[in-house]
Amino acid sequence: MKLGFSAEDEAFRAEAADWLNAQMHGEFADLRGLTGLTAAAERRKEWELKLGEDRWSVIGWPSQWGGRDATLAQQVIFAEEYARAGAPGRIAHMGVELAGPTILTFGTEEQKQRFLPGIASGKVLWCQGYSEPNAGSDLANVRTKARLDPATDEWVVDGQKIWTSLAQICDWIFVVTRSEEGSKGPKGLTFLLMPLDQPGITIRPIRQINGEAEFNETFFDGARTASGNLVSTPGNGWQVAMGLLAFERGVSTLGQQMNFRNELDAIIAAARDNGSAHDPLIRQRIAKAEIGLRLMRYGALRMLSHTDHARPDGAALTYKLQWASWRRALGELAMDVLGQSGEVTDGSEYHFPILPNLFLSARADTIYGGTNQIQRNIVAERALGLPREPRGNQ
Amino acid sequence: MKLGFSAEDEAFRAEAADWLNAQMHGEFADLRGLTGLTAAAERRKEWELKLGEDRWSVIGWPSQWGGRDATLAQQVIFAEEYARAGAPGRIAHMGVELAGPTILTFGTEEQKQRFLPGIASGKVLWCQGYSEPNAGSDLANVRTKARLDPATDEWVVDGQKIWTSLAQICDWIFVVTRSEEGSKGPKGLTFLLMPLDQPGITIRPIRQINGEAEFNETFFDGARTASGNLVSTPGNGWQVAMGLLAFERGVSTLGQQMNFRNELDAIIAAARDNGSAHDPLIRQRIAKAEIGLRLMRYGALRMLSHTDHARPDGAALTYKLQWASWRRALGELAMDVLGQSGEVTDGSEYHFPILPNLFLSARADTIYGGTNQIQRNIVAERALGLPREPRGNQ
Amino acid sequence: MNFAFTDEQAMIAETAKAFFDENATSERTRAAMDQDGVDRTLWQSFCQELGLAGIALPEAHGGSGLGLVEFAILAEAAGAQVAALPMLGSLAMTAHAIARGGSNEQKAAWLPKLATGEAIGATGLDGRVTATGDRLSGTVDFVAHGASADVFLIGSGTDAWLVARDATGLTVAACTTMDQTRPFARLTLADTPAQPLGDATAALRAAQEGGWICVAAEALGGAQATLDRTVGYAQERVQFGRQIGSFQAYKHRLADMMVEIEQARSAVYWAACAVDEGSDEAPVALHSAKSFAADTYFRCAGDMIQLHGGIGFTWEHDAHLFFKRARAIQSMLGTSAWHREQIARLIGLGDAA
Amino acid sequence: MNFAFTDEQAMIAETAKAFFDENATSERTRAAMDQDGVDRTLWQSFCQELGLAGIALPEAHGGSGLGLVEFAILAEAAGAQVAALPMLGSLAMTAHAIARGGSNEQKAAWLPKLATGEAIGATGLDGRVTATGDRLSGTVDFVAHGASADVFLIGSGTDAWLVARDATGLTVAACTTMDQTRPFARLTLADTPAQPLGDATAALRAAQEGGWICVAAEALGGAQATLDRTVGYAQERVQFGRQIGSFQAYKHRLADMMVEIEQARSAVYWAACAVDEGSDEAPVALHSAKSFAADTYFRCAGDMIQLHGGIGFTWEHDAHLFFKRARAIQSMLGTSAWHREQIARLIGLGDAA
Repeated sequence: MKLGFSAEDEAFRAEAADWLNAQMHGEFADLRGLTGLTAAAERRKEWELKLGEDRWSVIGWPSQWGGRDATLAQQVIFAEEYARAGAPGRIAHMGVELAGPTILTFGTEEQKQRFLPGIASGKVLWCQGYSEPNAGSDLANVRTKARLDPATDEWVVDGQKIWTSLAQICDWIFVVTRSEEGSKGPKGLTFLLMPLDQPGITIRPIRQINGEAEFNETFFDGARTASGNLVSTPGNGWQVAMGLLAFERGVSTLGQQMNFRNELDAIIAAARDNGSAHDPLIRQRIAKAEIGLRLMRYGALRMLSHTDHARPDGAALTYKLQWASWRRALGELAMDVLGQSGEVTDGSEYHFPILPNLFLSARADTIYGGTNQIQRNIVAERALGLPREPRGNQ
Repeated sequence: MKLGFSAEDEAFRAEAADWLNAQMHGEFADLRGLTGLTAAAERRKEWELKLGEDRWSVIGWPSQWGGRDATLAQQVIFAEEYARAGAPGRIAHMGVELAGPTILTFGTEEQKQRFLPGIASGKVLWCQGYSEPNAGSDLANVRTKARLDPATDEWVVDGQKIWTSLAQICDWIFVVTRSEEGSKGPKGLTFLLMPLDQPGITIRPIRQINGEAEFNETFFDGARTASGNLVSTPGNGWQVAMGLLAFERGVSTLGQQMNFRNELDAIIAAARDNGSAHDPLIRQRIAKAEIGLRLMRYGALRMLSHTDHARPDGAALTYKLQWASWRRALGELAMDVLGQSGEVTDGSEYHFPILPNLFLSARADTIYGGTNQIQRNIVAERALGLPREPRGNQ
Repeated sequence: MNFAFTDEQAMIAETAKAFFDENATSERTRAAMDQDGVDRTLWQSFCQELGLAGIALPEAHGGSGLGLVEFAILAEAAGAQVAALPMLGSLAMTAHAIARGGSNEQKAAWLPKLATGEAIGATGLDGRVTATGDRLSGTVDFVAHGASADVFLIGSGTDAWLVARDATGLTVAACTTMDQTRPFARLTLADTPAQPLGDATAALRAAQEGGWICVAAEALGGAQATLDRTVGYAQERVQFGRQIGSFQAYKHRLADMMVEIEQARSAVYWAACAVDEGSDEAPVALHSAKSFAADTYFRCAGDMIQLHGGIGFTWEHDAHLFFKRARAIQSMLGTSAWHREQIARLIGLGDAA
Repeated sequence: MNFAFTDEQAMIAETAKAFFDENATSERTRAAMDQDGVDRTLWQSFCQELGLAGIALPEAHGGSGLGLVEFAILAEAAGAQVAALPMLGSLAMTAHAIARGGSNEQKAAWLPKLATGEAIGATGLDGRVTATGDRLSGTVDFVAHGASADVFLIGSGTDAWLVARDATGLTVAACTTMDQTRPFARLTLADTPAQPLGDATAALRAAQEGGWICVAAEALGGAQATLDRTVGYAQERVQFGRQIGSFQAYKHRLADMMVEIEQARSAVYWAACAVDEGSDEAPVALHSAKSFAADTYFRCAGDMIQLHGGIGFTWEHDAHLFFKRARAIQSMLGTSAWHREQIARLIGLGDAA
């Protein structure tokens, strides 16, 4: 057990920090400190290309595919320095952290050659098609249908996905579909890669309670993808999706935490500014938030230090609950620190700055990607071995 | 809607207060301020006789049965003055508040004449036989068996009850038994009145985490009671038991609240003594406790102001959850006010003063009489109309 | 002693509930949110057709002469629909303050107009203003529905004034506000003529009492609505092949909401009754009602979002209207922590360290 | 950077767990509770047969020269059984303080004895004592296992002394204590001879660090044990015709316990590691670990009682042993609120108002 970094690691840190700072004070200075994922889409695409060009986009991947074979410590360091430099949230996240690793694990050699370079270079952006209006948190209840059209050797997809984050600016989507008619639950699902820019796909943004529209509904109406864009085998989509969930618990969590760090720092700054930093009740809550954030970091490091983190132990299953509840409480703390000032914003647009936006947007955290209720079922059943929740009609 | 009391009510208050104060500064001064229910049993029996003698024991009952036909306002006033005078918790509670009203409602004329005078006079003490080791909070799962012995025209009871509060000093017990072999759930239950002092009944005290033994296990091994001590009809015990639950939500709740008032006052006094009253965190928690206690009072008054409180509206179903959770939090507050001093006690006996004892004993509040989990089911199903919890094997 | 509605009170409750349920629809509220947060047609109907706006105002000035219990009944019903109305600023605070602390001229000038909805009042009690003679300079922030008002009650320390919308030197800037059903405005006063209230102390106390009762009652109504709507959803929505209301964790959360709401109900009517009866308990009751009801509403509105899943955090669904109103109520007119601190003093804990 | 046990650490954990599971039985603990709260046979086995008591003490004085991570592993395993042992007072505080701040004579005199269990140490850091030369007068309260100790580390302000049990003028009064596995004693000193520690600052810091890590690790072990035992019960116990562990509300509560416990685990080993590595983060880590682990333990032990139903609040069941230990850990060596207040200062919030 060792928390410190080696001299070699610190040298890597210096290299990463130098490069990041040069960008954030040079060509990409306009993106420094940007929060949220919807602003300045075109410039952010350029930033992704730059990351790819200088080989900082997928450092944990094999060098063969544009990565640096970075060690865990190096990945931790890069995430820290990335945030410290004020670099913006990555719109390539779904490709870099989810689609890419999935293709690396489950894809054919052909698929790797076809898709990985686009992801590593920042040229092709991906989004995720999991949730459906009547499936909610319940992936096994997917109804979007896929059938292979023998005439064209293409998969044809009909149905609807929801909460497809950033679909409006992405190029490809990975979708879980039901390919066996009459199948139920996790059986009969198929994992497909599909180009978004086609007549069969319509994207409609969903406005959220904070006034922003990061999420979308995505409609599939005879949408098509070549048969070679099937990952694994037909009917094996559940296994692929579960494997992918494990990647979500990877180093990207540390990047997410650095955004949390920025939010908490903004609260601390506001509390010092308006004097509420001296209020004993506020101090307790800020201290709790600080403790929670540090424990998230060390929890992630524990998770990552166990070599086979793709097959997580029980502790890893608690992480979603932990951060989502933490951030929701952080949003309430932010508003209590700001007082009524947090409820008004400049200008006539319904668009709030970082802290009130945190307050509003955090209400989604405990819902998307599996509600807190679903997460508790998962922890209880998979980590603690308690009886499964009975399904109704199955 | 009116909260104030009439001049007539205030005259009643003066009468009650005068009598109570005379007792608590005279003949029964040794009982003043006594907490818990297990100490000084013999003297408390004398106090119950005195209450009966001067017709203050069952003031809400009809005058025919030793009561005063007291109005709701008068009953509220008496409960307040009783506590204000420092009169001790009533060991006759189960008879006065539960067995008596049950007999008044469901009993035959003969049963009324046989049992009510003993209760009203304080001569006969009652306890309750509901819970069983494998039934827990689940009254419908009662297994204690009763069968009518035609030879002696007596009911013969075999089985075991648990959490029979004060059984060690009581004379009679009311028990819910299963009289139809093979019956399940709420069907086939029978409500019996039984004398405790007989060879077929054995009482074993249960020591609780606070070191005291208010509760007991009560074993029935061929225990007998005359057939005339059946309440209602064989198989109708569930209905009687449910009616009795409603009496638990009567004026006696106000008496209970006056004990809570004493506990909270002791916390406030301790906080002032040791200076923690100035700690902003402690102040918030004491204020919350104060609010909670006042809201309990006004909640009880709302409940009682609706004439048919034996058939409570949904709000009444929330009361158990409310007070039990409140008192558990109060116990934690008490300890935080006392600091480490609360963890030590004088003498070599494991017996703690009012506040640490509150802390320990309150852990039972959220369990006995239906755990918080059961109470939430009840509120959700009966008050909010949500689907019932499925039973396993029924 | 009888802590239940009288027949008359029950009738008012029924009338108000029917009125707001029918008229204060989501559609109309959203239309008002895109404007200044006042559904003027609704306000006119409420004041004139229903004639309930003056319920707690003196009969001599166009009111019905009833009390805060009856006013709370109205605010509860309006709150249940998150109605976009100036009930807080115009009636609960400004009119109530004038009725209790205004001169006869001030009462005659404003109360009938406020009761009929001919004029709208707004209140700001945390003004940072200085008075030179009868002229005020300074700013007043977070004035609810300020941009819609014709007259302002301005409090600063122990002083109180009335300022007309068209007074010289007064600038009213509407703010984009999280709760769009009750947007704030910032007032800037530059040597602006102002009328001191006849009895500033009585006026300010009345404004506080009225304000606290109003938002506490709104919170009660709103919280109950979040519960009712979520119970409805729980019975309709099927997931994992079951009504979601059959999942125990879901049920228990709804039960917990009800436990809180029933306490909030006791708190609101205890406080209103205590003020109406001039009880010694009134201060503790008011602080209890404001803090407890506000916290209950916020918790319930948050639970409503959570228990609706994905749809709950969309703009399209009404959950956010409740949620934002709840948040606004929590932070206005004293935070919950502040109210509890007042209770700590009142029950003899002395000063905070 | 690798936040996982080394093979050696994993082996220590396995050994310790096996030892305490087998030997620190409920029966033996209860026997000790009726005495002075020390299972002396267990302590002898732990110190001598197992030879692990000196794990974090210097090799020169009979220890193994390892660090707080290894010590935390032992405390976690002992805590999981609520073992009645003087691990806190004797090893984590007294021995650790002497090792870091004692003179060479003090080290030589006491460390080997403490490591072998030949002597038991106890610590009181909140002494209200005055020193006249090398003699102390005053009282020290809440000295854990004080009535069983042979030597006392007494702190008062920035000063620290060692006092032998047989020193003149020293009275040790055992207190009936809620947590009978670690009863307190009150020391009264009347012109009692005392040895100042060589480096009092280092000694006091070491006693605090050792104490915080020890009780935080105990809390972690205890909390995990309450979860494990309740999961076991949930799978066995049938009510309403179902395993109670199949009720969603029950499951979710257990899941919430696990969420807290996994954070407590990170906190404890982060803090132990940070101290061992001399990291700048050590102070924040220590305050985090003590407050978070103590609160987690208390919550989990309370949940254990609740989730066991009626049996959970009987003396006969072990739930109260965990519950009382958890409460004692919460209130000793700084409350959770105090530790969080320290963090507030450390992260730049300035002073409290």
